[in-house]
Amino acid sequence: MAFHRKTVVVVEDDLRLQEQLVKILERPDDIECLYAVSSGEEALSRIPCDPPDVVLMDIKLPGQSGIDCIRSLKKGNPEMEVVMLTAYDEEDNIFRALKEGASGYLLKTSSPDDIFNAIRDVFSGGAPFSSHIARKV
Amino acid sequence: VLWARALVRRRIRRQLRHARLLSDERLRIARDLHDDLGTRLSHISLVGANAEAVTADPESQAAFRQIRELTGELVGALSESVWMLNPRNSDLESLINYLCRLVSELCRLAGIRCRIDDAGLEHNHPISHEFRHNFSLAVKETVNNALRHAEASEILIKIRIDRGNFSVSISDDGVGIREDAESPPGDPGGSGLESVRQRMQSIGGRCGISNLDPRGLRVVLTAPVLMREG
Amino acid sequence: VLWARALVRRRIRRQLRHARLLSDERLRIARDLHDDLGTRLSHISLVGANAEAVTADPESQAAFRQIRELTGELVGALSESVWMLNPRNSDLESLINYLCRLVSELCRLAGIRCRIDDAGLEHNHPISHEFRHNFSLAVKETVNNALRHAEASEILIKIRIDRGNFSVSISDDGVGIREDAESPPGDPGGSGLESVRQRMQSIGGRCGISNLDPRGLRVVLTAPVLMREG
Ligand SMILES: Nc1ncnc2c1ncn2[C@@H]1O[C@H](COP(=O)(O)OP(=O)(O)OP(=O)(O)O)[C@@H](O)[C@H]1O
Ligand SMILES: Nc1ncnc2c1ncn2[C@@H]1O[C@H](COP(=O)(O)OP(=O)(O)OP(=O)(O)O)[C@@H](O)[C@H]1O
Ligand SMILES: [K+]
Ligand SMILES: [Mg+2]
Ligand SMILES: [Mg+2]
Ligand SMILES: [Mg+2]
Repeated sequence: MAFHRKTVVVVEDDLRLQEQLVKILERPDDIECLYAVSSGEEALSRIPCDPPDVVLMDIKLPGQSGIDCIRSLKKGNPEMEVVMLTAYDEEDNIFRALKEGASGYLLKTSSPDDIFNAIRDVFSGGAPFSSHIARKV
Repeated sequence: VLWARALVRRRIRRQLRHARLLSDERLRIARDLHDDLGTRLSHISLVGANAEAVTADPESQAAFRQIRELTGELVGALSESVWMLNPRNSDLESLINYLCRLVSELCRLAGIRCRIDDAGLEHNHPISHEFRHNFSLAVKETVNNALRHAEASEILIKIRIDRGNFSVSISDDGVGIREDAESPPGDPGGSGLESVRQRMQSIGGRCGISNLDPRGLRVVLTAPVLMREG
Repeated sequence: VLWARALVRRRIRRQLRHARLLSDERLRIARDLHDDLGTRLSHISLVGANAEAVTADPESQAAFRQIRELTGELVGALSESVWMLNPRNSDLESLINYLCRLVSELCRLAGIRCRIDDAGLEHNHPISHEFRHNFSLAVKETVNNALRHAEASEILIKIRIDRGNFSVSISDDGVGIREDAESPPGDPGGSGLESVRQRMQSIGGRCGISNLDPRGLRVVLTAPVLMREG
C-alpha cells in the first residue's frame, strides 16, 4: 500500500483536552490532524466542507450530542470513519454510537499508541472495541 | 375487602414510585460526578502522555507512564461504579456479562488463564441493586484471592441458575487453604473472606469453600434471585 | 377527623422516611467514590511529586507540577461533591461557610482580590438539598464569569438574609456586559448565565444582573429559604 497520511479531525468541547489531543496527534508521521472543533454544530458546518479520513468525536458535547452528530455526518459522507471518545466506559452511550455508525470507541485515558492504532485500525477493518463490547455486539 | 385491597395497591404503587425515585437520583448523581471526574482524569492522563513523549529522561518517562496507568485504573473504577448504579443493568443477563468481563480482565492482568462456563444460560430475571452490588463484589474478592494466594495456573468459573438460585463457582488449581490458614496464630487474618460471607448473607445467600482433590480451592457463591427493588 | 389526621401523619412520616433514604443513598455513593478515588488520587499525586523532585529537566518539572495541580483540583471537586451530598450540611450556616471557602479559593487561584461581607449573619435555617446544590452552583458560575470575563481587580460578595429570602450579590469592578454581549451575532453564546437562571428558578428564586457605575457588573442571586426536604 502506498504511503498515505490518515487525516483526522478532533471534536472535543473541553478546550484543555482538545489542545492535548491535538498535540498527541502531531507525533506520528502517518497521521495528520487537520483541525479541531468544539461543538456538534461546528462539526456539522465545517467537516462536510473539509472532510478528514477519521473523526475523533467526544460523546458528551453541549447542545447537539456527539451521537446525534454521527448520523448527520455519515449521511453526507458514508465513507468517513468516526471513532468515539469517552471519559469513561458507558455502555449505553457506546452502543448508541455504534448503532449510529461509529466504528469504535476510545477512552480518553488511552495510551497514545492505542489512539494511533485505533486511527490506523479503522481502515484495516479492526475497529477499536474493548473485548466486552465486542462480545455483546 | 375491596377497600382494603385498594389501600394495599396504593401502598405498593407508592413504594414503587419511591424506589424509582431512588434509582433515578442515584444515577443522576453518579452521572454528574462521573462526567466531571472523568474529564479531569482524562486531562491528567493526556498531559502525562504528552510530557512522556517529549522528555528524554527515562525516570521521568517511567513516572509519566505510571501516572497514565494509575489514571486509567481510576477511570476503570469510575466506569464500574456507573455500571453499578445504572438501573438498566438490573437484570441477571447484564450481571453475567459484567462478571465475565470482570473476571477475564482480572485474570488477564494477573497473566493467569481463565475459563468461563455459563452453560449457555438463557433465562433472564430482574435483580435488585443490592444483589448486583454484593454479588459482583463477592466474585471480585474471591477471584482476587485465587490470583493472589493460590499460585494457580488456571481459574475456572461456572455460572448456573437452578430453581431460583443464581450461583457462581470459582475454582483454581492452586495450593488450597490449609486448615489453619484462615486465622494463623497471632495474625488477625484478611478481611476479604469475611466480607464475602457478609455480602452473600445480606442478599440471603451463602458462600461455600472446599479444597479440591488433588489440589486447588473451590468457592461457590449462591443466592436466591429476588425481584428488583431499585 | 381523628382518623384523617392519622392518615396524614402516616403520609408525612412515609415521605420523611423516603427523603432520608434518598439522602443516605446520596451520601453513600459519594463516600464510596471518595474513599476509593481519594486513595488512588493521593497515589498519583505522590508519584508526580517524587518525580518532580528528582528530575532536572524543566519541561518535565512543569508537567509534573501541572499534574499535581490537576490532581489537587480533582480532589477538591470530589470533596465538594461529598459536601453537597452530605445531609449534615443541610443548613444555611454551613452553606454560607462553604460559599465563603469556595469563592476565596476561586479568587485565590485566579489571583484576584476578594472581599466577603456577611454582615455578621446569625440566623440559621434548615435548607433542602436542592437549594444547597443549585444555589452553590449558581454562585460558582457567577464568580467564574467575573474571573474570566470582567478583567476586574476585585470581587465583592455580599451575603444577606432578609424576610425569609437568602441572597448573595457578586459585584466586580470590571468591564461590565455590553447590551449585546450575551448573544453576539453568529455565536450561540455561553450556557453559564442561562443555567444560573434555571437553577435559581428551580428553587423559586431569581437572578438579577446590572451594570455598575462607573464600571463593573453586579449579579444578585436570591431565593426563599424553604424547609429541608432531603
Ligand atoms: N484461592 C485460594 N487459594 C489459596 N489460599 C487462599 C485462597 N483464597 C484465600 N486463601 C487464604 O485465605 C486467607 C484469607 O483470605 P482473605 O480474603 O480473608 O484475606 P486476604 O486476601 O489475605 O486479605 P484481604 O482480602 O483482606 O486483602 C488468605 O490470606 C489466604 O491464605
Ligand atoms: N462579570 C462579567 N463581566 C463581564 N462580562 C461578563 C460577566 N459575566 C458574564 N459576562 C459576559 O456574558 C457572557 C455570557 O456568560 P455565560 O456564563 O452565559 O457564558 P460564558 O461564560 O461565555 O460560557 P460558559 O459559562 O458556558 O462557559 C460572557 O461570555 C461574557 O461576555
Ligand atoms: K502528525
Ligand atoms: Mg465533552
Ligand atoms: Mg482477600
Ligand atoms: Mg460562564
